[in-house]
Formats: sequence, structure tokens, C-alpha cells
Amino acid sequence: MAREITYRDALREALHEEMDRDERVFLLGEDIGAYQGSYVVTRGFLEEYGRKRVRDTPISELGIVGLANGAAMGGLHPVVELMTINFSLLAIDQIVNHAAKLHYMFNGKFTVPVVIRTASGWGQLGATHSQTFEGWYAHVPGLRVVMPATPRDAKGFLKSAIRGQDPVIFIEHSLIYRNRGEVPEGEYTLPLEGAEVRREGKDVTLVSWSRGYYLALGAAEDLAKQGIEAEVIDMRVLRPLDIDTVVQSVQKTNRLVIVEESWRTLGMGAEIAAAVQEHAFDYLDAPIARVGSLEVPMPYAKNLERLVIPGKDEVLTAVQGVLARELVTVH
Amino acid sequence: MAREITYRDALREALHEEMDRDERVFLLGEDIGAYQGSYVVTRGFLEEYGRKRVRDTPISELGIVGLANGAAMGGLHPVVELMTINFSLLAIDQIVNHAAKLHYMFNGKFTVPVVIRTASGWGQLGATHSQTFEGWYAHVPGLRVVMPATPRDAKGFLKSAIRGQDPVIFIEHSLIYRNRGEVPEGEYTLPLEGAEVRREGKDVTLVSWSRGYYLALGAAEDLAKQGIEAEVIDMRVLRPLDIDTVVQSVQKTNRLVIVEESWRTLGMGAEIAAAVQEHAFDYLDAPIARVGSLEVPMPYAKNLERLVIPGKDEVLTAVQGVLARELVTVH
Amino acid sequence: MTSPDGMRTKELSMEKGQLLDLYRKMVEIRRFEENAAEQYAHGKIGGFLHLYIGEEAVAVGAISAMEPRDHLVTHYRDHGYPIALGIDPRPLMAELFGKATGISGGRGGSMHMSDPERNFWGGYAIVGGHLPIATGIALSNQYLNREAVVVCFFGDGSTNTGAFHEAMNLSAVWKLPVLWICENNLYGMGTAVEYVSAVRDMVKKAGAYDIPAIQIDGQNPLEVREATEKALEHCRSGQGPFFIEAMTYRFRGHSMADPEAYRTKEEVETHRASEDPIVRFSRMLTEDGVATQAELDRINADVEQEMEEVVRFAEDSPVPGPETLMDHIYAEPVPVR
Amino acid sequence: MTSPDGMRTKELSMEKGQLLDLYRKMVEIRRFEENAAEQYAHGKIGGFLHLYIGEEAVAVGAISAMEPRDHLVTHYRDHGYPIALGIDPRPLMAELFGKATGISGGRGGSMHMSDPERNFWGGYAIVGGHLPIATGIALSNQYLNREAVVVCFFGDGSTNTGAFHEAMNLSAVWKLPVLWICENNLYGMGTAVEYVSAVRDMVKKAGAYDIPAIQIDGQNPLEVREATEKALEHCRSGQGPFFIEAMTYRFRGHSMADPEAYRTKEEVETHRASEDPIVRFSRMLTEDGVATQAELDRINADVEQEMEEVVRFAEDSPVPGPETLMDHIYAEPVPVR
Ligand SMILES: Cc1ncc(C[n+]2csc(CCOP(=O)(O)OP(=O)(O)O)c2C)c(N)n1
Ligand SMILES: Cc1ncc(C[n+]2csc(CCOP(=O)(O)OP(=O)(O)O)c2C)c(N)n1
Ligand SMILES: [Mg+2]
Ligand SMILES: [Mg+2]
Repeated sequence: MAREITYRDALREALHEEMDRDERVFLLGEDIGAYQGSYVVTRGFLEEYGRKRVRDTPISELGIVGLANGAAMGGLHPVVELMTINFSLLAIDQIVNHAAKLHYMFNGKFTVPVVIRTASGWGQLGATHSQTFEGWYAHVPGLRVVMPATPRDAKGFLKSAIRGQDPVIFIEHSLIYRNRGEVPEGEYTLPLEGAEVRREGKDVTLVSWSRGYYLALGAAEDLAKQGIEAEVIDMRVLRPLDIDTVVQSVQKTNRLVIVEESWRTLGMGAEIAAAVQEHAFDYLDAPIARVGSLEVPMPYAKNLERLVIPGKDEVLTAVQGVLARELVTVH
Repeated sequence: MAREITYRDALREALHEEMDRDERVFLLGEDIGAYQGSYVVTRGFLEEYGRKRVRDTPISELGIVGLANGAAMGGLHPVVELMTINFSLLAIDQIVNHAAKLHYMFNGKFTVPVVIRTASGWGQLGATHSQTFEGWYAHVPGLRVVMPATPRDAKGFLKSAIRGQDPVIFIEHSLIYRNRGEVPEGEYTLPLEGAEVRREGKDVTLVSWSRGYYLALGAAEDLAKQGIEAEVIDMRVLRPLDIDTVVQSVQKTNRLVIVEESWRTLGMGAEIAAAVQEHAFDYLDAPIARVGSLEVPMPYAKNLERLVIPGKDEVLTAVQGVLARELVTVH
Repeated sequence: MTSPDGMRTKELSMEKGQLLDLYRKMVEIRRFEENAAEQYAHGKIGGFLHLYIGEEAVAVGAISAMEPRDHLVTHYRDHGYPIALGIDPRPLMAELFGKATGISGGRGGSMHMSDPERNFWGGYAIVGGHLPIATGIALSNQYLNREAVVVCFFGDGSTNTGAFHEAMNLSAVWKLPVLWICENNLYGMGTAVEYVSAVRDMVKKAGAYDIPAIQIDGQNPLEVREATEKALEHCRSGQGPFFIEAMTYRFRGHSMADPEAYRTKEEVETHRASEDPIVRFSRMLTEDGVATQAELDRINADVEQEMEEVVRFAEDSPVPGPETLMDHIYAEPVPVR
Repeated sequence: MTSPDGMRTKELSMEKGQLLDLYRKMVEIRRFEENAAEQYAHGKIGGFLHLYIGEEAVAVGAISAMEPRDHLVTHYRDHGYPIALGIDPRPLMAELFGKATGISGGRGGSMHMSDPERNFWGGYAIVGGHLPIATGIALSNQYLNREAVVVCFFGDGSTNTGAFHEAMNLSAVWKLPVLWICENNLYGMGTAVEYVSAVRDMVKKAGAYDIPAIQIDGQNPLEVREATEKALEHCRSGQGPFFIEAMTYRFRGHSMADPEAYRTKEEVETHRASEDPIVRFSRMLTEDGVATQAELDRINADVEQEMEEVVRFAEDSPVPGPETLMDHIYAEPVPVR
């Protein structure tokens, strides 16, 4: 039996269940308590669990992630909320030089089971508040990076992340908190690995994650009306990256379009393209296309912002491009 | 007429010449003065220029880059030294959310001509002191990112960076400071753009930058003895990225190996591979190969460290791989 | 509020015209913000919108003490400062509308106003991020012997950032001419000072850097002005930074999205009732006989009209041309890829 | 040095055995470091090597006051603390040699010793980075009612980092049981305190967080011990953090690569001559009649021998197996790509 709930509620359920299950799980972050959370994910939690377990913090991103690292080493299971992924840059030393390293550097003698929840997103927020850095975190051995698109994944991943022993960067998206989707009745967790083929197709593979997944899906539905069957893959987890699933799809469709919201250069799409051409070289009938944001600091004005973030049209154009391509061999 | 000097001396000459040319150029950073610079690049500068222009700073990476941004806005030309690129993570908010954004966000009304010198490198320095993040900076519109391999580029780039109006991330490498190379007699600057073919060849293209360039060159010399002519490209500038030069080479050689010291996943090589397959798809006879570090926090022990950083053998193996590859088309 | 309310206008050697100008600026800010809130509700303004209502006396009092050569750097709650500085409010409103005539061409939005010609270096959206930048501008002034002071505004919440600490220390070590003005409005977003700051009085933090500091009533523009004058003198004389903590209160939510779950309506009402800087100042002016209520009402009506025109200007302006999208990413040309 | 040298051993209720143990620990650290320097010169040790010579009394005095349930977190100059804690020096030296028997399996090196079984959570190489971590361990102790105190060592230089500020504030806001011990050795790498810190006395920085603080003579292990005992009591009683500034001096370069251009030989010699903690303490012990010089000499000889064995152990140990390279990147299995 399944229920339909929002992405936000899926996160709330995960936090509730894990906090109820294990006293050592606690939340910390800016404005998660009295303010009720800047994206309202933790509404009511302070009132329910009290100040010990729901900790409003100072504006000290570096300090609170470092503190969470230490608390995790000391036996707790902290879930930090960094209001947006843009502010995670202030904490990145504690994420990359500490959380990601300590288990290895100290020869496995202790673990750092910290979960860092943060939100990607945009919406006339200006240059410093509209970025997304999943590709940066996915670069770093020692981190697990998830970026769920659906309520089911959001809940199952968050519960696993909290129960796990490794540092997890858990990236939400401000524009999909209200998206609804099915989640299983009762308890479940999902392993932090594996892409999923969410729509089967034979003509072209569309790969994305988080909000981009919905964009890809929308494009696939349009394409279907034109008789083009797109296979849509939701990457779900960005480190470890499940390239096999993409390769298998490309072996069938022979064409790949990657859709993402970050700047194209060195976005996640770069890695996916590089890895797929390596593993499915002989199957590709066209260059892998990447659809991403224009390479510009995000402007505030709505009409300009619309030009920066890719929409369905850009995806459709890219698909037309890879489909139109004839395979030639030049020497 | 050319002279042969070290990479370090090339940097020193650039700093000297620019400081002598323009009173508004000044240096700041941790231990650049009394200590003489942790890689001795600024030796003697405090004594020569005094405390006003050679400023030993507190251990405040975020603060000093922010201060340099402000000083640049106010009409100075600060050259910040961040001891190593690992510590730049502490300053990354000022680099990415400020230096890279302000000119655009404020509609071009002022500029932020800041130069951030920092060093990549390794050598039993452990997990937190052996990383390299050029790919992260190359992801960000608004930044220029250079990573010179030769004394000539080091000097010419640094002078241009100081004279320019944009923020520049200038990445040196601790293991090539003593490398010698020719520099022109007298004044010169070099535009912050363009890759260079440093060795011509027809069988395979090797692409790298910074210390990796020497690795590629060494491999090319070995290959030559086996009758394999490798073309070697030094990327030099990582943003803007000169893909054309690589594409032209691949159109001739049909095979590409990228050599870098960072972790493979989402390293610069990912972008180069993704872009080249896009622009030279029909010319590739084998998947583009990427040689990079093993994906592990760097261990201290010398015998383990050697396994992590790619050496000539790894490059040769990769070249053999792309050469052995038969082009097949599967449907 | 720590200082007695009783500061009288006559204690200050100010002309009537100057006093009425302070009054007018506060009213301008208030009406500008109210109009912005209305336009936000109409969907004309997007993203974040942080209003300065209730805190007007801090910007107006402090900025009135600045000289043209001085510099201004602020956080994201930044509509009040340029108005206090006498910058035309029309491009400010147009910026909120995302129009080409906006002060940042519509690219910055609410959080990123600036006017370098007036030495206003902008509003910044990363909490704490502008403090090192202000320090650097101050260094450029010192370095180039400009004898200008940078006045930098920030909130209580930002004093908990590492950037605050590093900037304070740098400014003190190098004796930079920067005046730090902390607006302590008791909350950072929805979090009350006592839950997140080890000390309630921000002046105490200045002590860690031997920066002289004073806590003042930020609801009285004259007290703010006087303290700022003295502080600017200190900074200008080469003695290094100075720190003012202005006690104030935000009458509206943190941003338009704020349901204000963290404080009671009564708390807000109490502050509004006793500490509205405009109400207090108009009482001061009329009780001291500086102006009649009728004179003040005329100013109010005048500003009301001005703001109608401001909104109309924003409304009627064109959006930025799409062809400008990629301008100004770099100051110097970059080869196309 | 701010406190008079005259603290006598008899003022403290310590057994002779305990006093000699303090002495021995200091000598162990000194000899360990001297041997490390020698082995570095022989190329047996690579990378960075930061010696604790001259500062032994801080670690030994402070750690002698700790209880087994207490926790320890330090910066990268971290060979002295584990020795003071009584951890076997052989795996420490083996770590420097990059051997499998090293305390971190040869993966950490000089800057990353740790022994969580003894609540020693390690040395950290990012200046300031371990302060938030110490704060978090303290939170875990408070949360789980462990009644343990985290003792965290760091240098004067690290007090200028944003991480310091954020950690201090967090520790004070949540009244966490953490004892901050700042080793003020007058330099951060090659930069003297006065050039980079707005205040010379680090205790002043604790005032910004209302954290009680004391400045002590870090060259006298008994003074350090006494101050630490009181501070631990404070922390353990739920009153929150405490801050000790131990005035000390580094007799050797910052690391083995340091040519010491920033200070004169005379300056170093003056400190060495009057402030060697081992010399001072041995004088105290003999003058007070606690021990004879012969007894101390015996300890010295003993330690000398012990350290030969320590080096031999490191030398004879195997390097880590290449097959272990990819172990422990994650605590839980990750699917291979
Ligand atoms: C580094 C960073 N963290 C978090 C935020 C989100 N945020 C915006 S304003 C704010 C509160 C700031 O409070 P304060 O400094 O007191 O200023 P006030 O809004 O009260 O004027 C927060 C947490 C941000 N913009 N930047
Ligand atoms: C964030 C960061 N910046 C710079 C460095 C380089 N560095 C290593 S130790 C050190 C000086 C630290 O001085 P202090 O805290 O006084 O400790 P001491 O070495 O004197 O014991 C510096 C700058 C670093 N490791 N981390
Ligand atoms: Mg506030
Ligand atoms: Mg020191």
C-alpha cells in the first residue's frame, strides 16, 4: 500500500521516525526551530522535541558543521540543515577537509556519521543565492552525495543517511518541496546508491536528478507525442555514481542527453558524459549532449533568469540535435 | 634573447616588476613577509618594499580574500597568497560568492581586480594538504583560472593577472618551483587564454597542465622511443578553457589521453573529455582516457602516496589502451 | 534600549532644515518600504524582500553625519541606506521590479543596491561577507591617503560569523578607518540574540580587538548622529576602527516570507507603540517647537506623492534587454569558447 | 611570562612519584622530538614535522590534571600530548615513519595522531579546524551525560581564524564542557603575535564570549596543572567552557623546513636559557629536595634508552600493505563503480 505525500512531508516523516527511533539523532541549523525552518521542513519540531534535540544555531556555517562532525565522532547522529547550498561554501572546509577525511586519515578508528541537509534552488534570488554545487561534492572521496527527486527517495534516503556511518551530503531543491509522490506505507529505508530508469524508451536516453528529473520527464512526454520514445533516468545518488545504469540504457538507445541546472562546464554532466563515452563508446551514435545553465552569475530580473535556467525547450532542442546526427567516421 | 630561470624566480620577477611599475600593487598573505613565504616566492620582499606593501596577515583566509576584494574595489591591485590550495576552501565564499559575482551583480559599475596566488602539490603532506581544486574554480563564471607549467607562462600570466581587471585564480605547484625554463629578456605579458601544443605528434594527443604537463612530456619521450608520436598540449588556462586547440589536435591524432593530479571524478579531465567528444565526435577512434589520482584521501605513507598520484607508467598504460582500441560500431 | 529617551533637539547645534531633513528621510524610507511590500503582494517584486521598517533612525542618523568622501557598505536589508544618502529612490524601486532602469540594472534585486559614484559599495546577501570587503575598502583609503572613513552596517546575527571576527581583527591590527555599526534588532531572522550569542551586548565583542565601542539608542536619529560624528572623528584621526551598537527593532517580518512564529504580536506591538523612531522624532520636533504638526504633515503628504511617482517609474520602465544577459561577467573580453 | 617563577613544589599536595612522573614525561617528549628531528634529517620521516620542544610543560602539566573519562583534541604539533597522556611512543614514532604499526597506520603522519580508545581524538592540520570539532565532542558528552570534559589545545595563531570565533561562541551559548587551552608561543609559523592579533593577550578574546579565562606561565608544569585542575572543575560542574592561555615559547623552527628568518638567534637563546621547562623543573625538584640530580639523571638515561627502542621499533616495522590503500574511505561498503 502506498500513500501520496509531498517531498517536504517525506522529509518530515523521515526526521520524525528517526528521532523517535534513536535518542542520539538531533537537528541543528539556522532558524530550524523558532522560525520553523526556512523551507518549513522542521515545522513543529522544536515544540515537539525541545531545545536539546532541535538546536537553533548562530549564523556560523563552518562552526556548526564542525560541531556536528565532533558530535558525530562522540556518538551522536547530527542532522545539520544548511539553509541553502550557497552557504555550504562557508562550511566546505569542515565538509571536505574534515568530514570526508577523518575516517580514512585516522585509519578507520572512528566514524563521522553526519548528515548535512541543504537546498539547491532559484527563483529571483540573485547571484549568490541561486547556485548548485552537487558536482563539487561528488568530486570528493569520503562523501556520499544524494539528490533525490521523489518523495519516496527523499524519505528512504534520509532515513538511511541518518542510520549510516558515513558523512552524507543530502541535497534538496526549493522548487520541489511541494511535489507529491507515492511513498510506501510504514517503515522503509533505501540504500544510498543506484540510478533508476523511471521511464523506458528506445530512441534516446535522458539523464537528470532532483528537479531536473521532472524537466526531463516533461520533455519525454512531449517527445512521445512526436513518436519519440525517450528513456528517462533519475541519477538519485551522485557519489557513488551509478554509471552502469546509464551505460546500459545508452547501449539500447545509442543517444544521450544530460539535463542539469548547474553551469555546464564541470557540472555533473561533464563526469557522466566523460564516463559514458568511456564505457559505451561503440554504442554512441551521436555526441552526448549536455543541457545546463548559461554560464553567468544569476541575474535577479525574472526575464533574464528565465534565459539562464534550462527549460523544456532547451531539452527538446538537444534531443532533436542528437537524433538528427548521422554517424560518420572521418580519417 | 632568452634566459633560463626557475619557475619560482619567474614569479618573483613578475611580482617585482609589477610592484615597481605600479604603487597600487601590494602583496598580502600568511607568512609572506618575515617568514619569507612558505615556498619562498616572496623572499626579501618585505625588506625591499616595507610593511605597507608586503603584509603578513593573520590566519584568516576568508578575511584576507574578502579584504583583498574590497581593496581591489577601492582601487588597489592586491595579490593574495593562499599558502596552499587546500586552505582556499576557507576563502571560497569570498572567491565564488563575492569576487566572481560583484562585477556582474552590480551591473558592471565596479571591478574586482584581485589576484589569488596559491599552490597545488603533495609530498607526504597527508589528506588535508595534498589536494588540488582547479576544476572547482574552473566551474565558476566570473573567475579566470590559470595554472601555468613553465617559467615563461608563470611570469607572463602573473603580470597580466595583476594588470587585468578581473579576479584571477593563479595556481602554482609546490613540486615545480625549481623547474627551469626560458623566459624572454625584458618586459612581456601573456594574455590569460589559450592552450599550447608543446610537442607535435600524430598518433595520440596528451593533454595536461601544471606539473602534469611534465608527466605527459616524459611519457611522450618514452613513446617516441617506441615509434609512437604523441602530441602534447599544455592547457595553461583552465577558464576560459581552450577546447579548440584540443579538438584540432584530436582531429589529427584521433586519440586523446588527459593527465591530471586531481581525483578523476569531476576533475578538469571530465570537462575536457565531455567537450571533446562533443566537438570531435567523428574523429575519435577510441574512448578518451583520463589518468588521474586514485579516489582516496591522500595517505601520508610514501609507499601508499606513490600509488595514488599518477606516474609515467599510468600515462603509458592509458596511451597503450587508446592505441590498442579498434573502432567498432555496434547496433 | 539603553540610553534615556530624553535627548532634546536643542542640545544639538542643528538647523531646523537639517532636522526636518532627517525627519523626511525617515518618512521616505518608511513609505518606500510600505510601497515595496504592497508591490510585492501584487507580484511586481520577486525573490527576497527585507524591509527596514522600524530601524529608519539608524541609517538616517548615521549617514547624516557622513561626509561625501566617506564610504558606505551594508548588508542585504539595504533600501534605507541609499535613501538616507540622498540617492534617487526611483532606480531603487526599479531594481526591486527587476527593470533596466534599476540601480543595478535589475541584476541585483533587493539585496544588491549600489552606487559607487556616491561611494555606496552595495548591499551584500551573504551574512558577514561584506565585513571583510568593508575592511578592504578601508585599507584602500588608508593606503591612498584618502582620509575617508568606511561606514559598514550589519546585524546582530552577523556578529556570530567567522567573517565578522576576521574582519574586526584585521581592521584593528592595521588601524583601518572603518566605522562598524551593528544594528541590534534582537533577532537574526527568527532567532533571538540570547539563543545564539554568548553575549547580549554586541559592544562586548569589540573588546576582543581593543576596538572602542559604544551602545546607543538606535531609535533616536539625533543620538545616532552624534555618536556617529564622534566615531567618524576617531576613525579619521588615524586611531583605527570604532564600533557602534545601535539598539533597534524590526517592525515587520525578516522578509516577506516570514510568518513570525518566533515572536508574539504583543511583543511587536509594544515596540511599535513605544519605539517607532518616526513617531518619537516627530513628537520631539513638535514638543521642542522646532516644527508644527502641520509642517510634518506636509512633508508626509509630499513623500506620499513622491513614492507614487517612484512606483510609477519602476512600473513604466522596461525590463533589461535579453541581449545584455552576458554583459559584465568579466570586465575584460574573454575569448568565446 | 606573566606569573612569577616561584611556584614551589611543596605548595602542591603531590607525591614525589607524581612529580617525577611529570618530569619524566617532559623528558620523554623532549627526547622523542629530538629523535624525530634526527630521523627526519636521515630521510626516514617526510612531509611536515612540527616539534614541541620548549613547550613540554603545557601538555604535561595540563594532561596530568585530566581524568581518564576526559577527552583530548589538539592541533598538528601533536606528538607531546599523547606522550603526556601515557600513550606508548612507539606507534607515534612509527607513524612518523609512515609504517603500518603507526598509531594511524601510517596514513596520518606527524599531524594526525589519535587514539580514540584513550579519548584522544587527534591532531588536526587545518589551523582552527579542530576547535568546532572539540565543541561537538563536548556537546556529545553533555548530551549523553558523560560528565567528561574536552580539553582542546591550539596556538595563538589559530585565534585569528573564523573557526575559533564560531567555536568559542557555540561552546559558551550551549555551556559546553570544554577547556580551551591556548598555547601562546608568541608566533604563528613565522609571524609574531603583535603583527596579526589586535590584542596580545589571548585571554582578552575569551571576554567576547563571557568565558572565564586565566593567563598562566606555561613553562611551569605545576602552575599549568593547578590551573587545569580548577578549570576542569569549572567545566565539569556545568558552568560551561573555560579558557587558559599558557605563555610558552617554541625553541625550534615551526617545522623542519623553517629557516627562522623572522627571529634572531639571540631571542631564541634568551628564552632557552631562562625558560626551558625541563631545566626549570629539575632545578625546582632538586632545590626543594624532592629529588637528587642523580635520580633525575637516571630518568634521563632511562628515557634515552626507551627512545632508542622507540626508533628501532619504527625502523623495523613494515610499511602499510598496498592492498590496504582503499580501506576506510567509507565506514560502510560502497558499490564499486
Ligand atoms: C552565510 C549566510 N547564512 C545564512 C543566511 C540566511 N540569512 C539571511 S539574513 C539572516 C539573518 C541575519 O540577521 P542579522 O545579521 O541580525 O540581520 P537582520 O536581518 O536582523 O538585520 C540569515 C540567517 C545568509 N544570507 N548568509
Ligand atoms: C587554515 C590554515 N591556514 C594556514 C595553515 C598553515 N599553517 C600551519 S601552522 C600555522 C601557524 C599556526 O600558528 P599557531 O596557531 O600559533 O600554532 P603554533 O604552530 O605556534 O603552535 C600555519 C599558518 C594551515 N595549516 N591551515
Ligand atoms: Mg538582527
Ligand atoms: Mg603559536
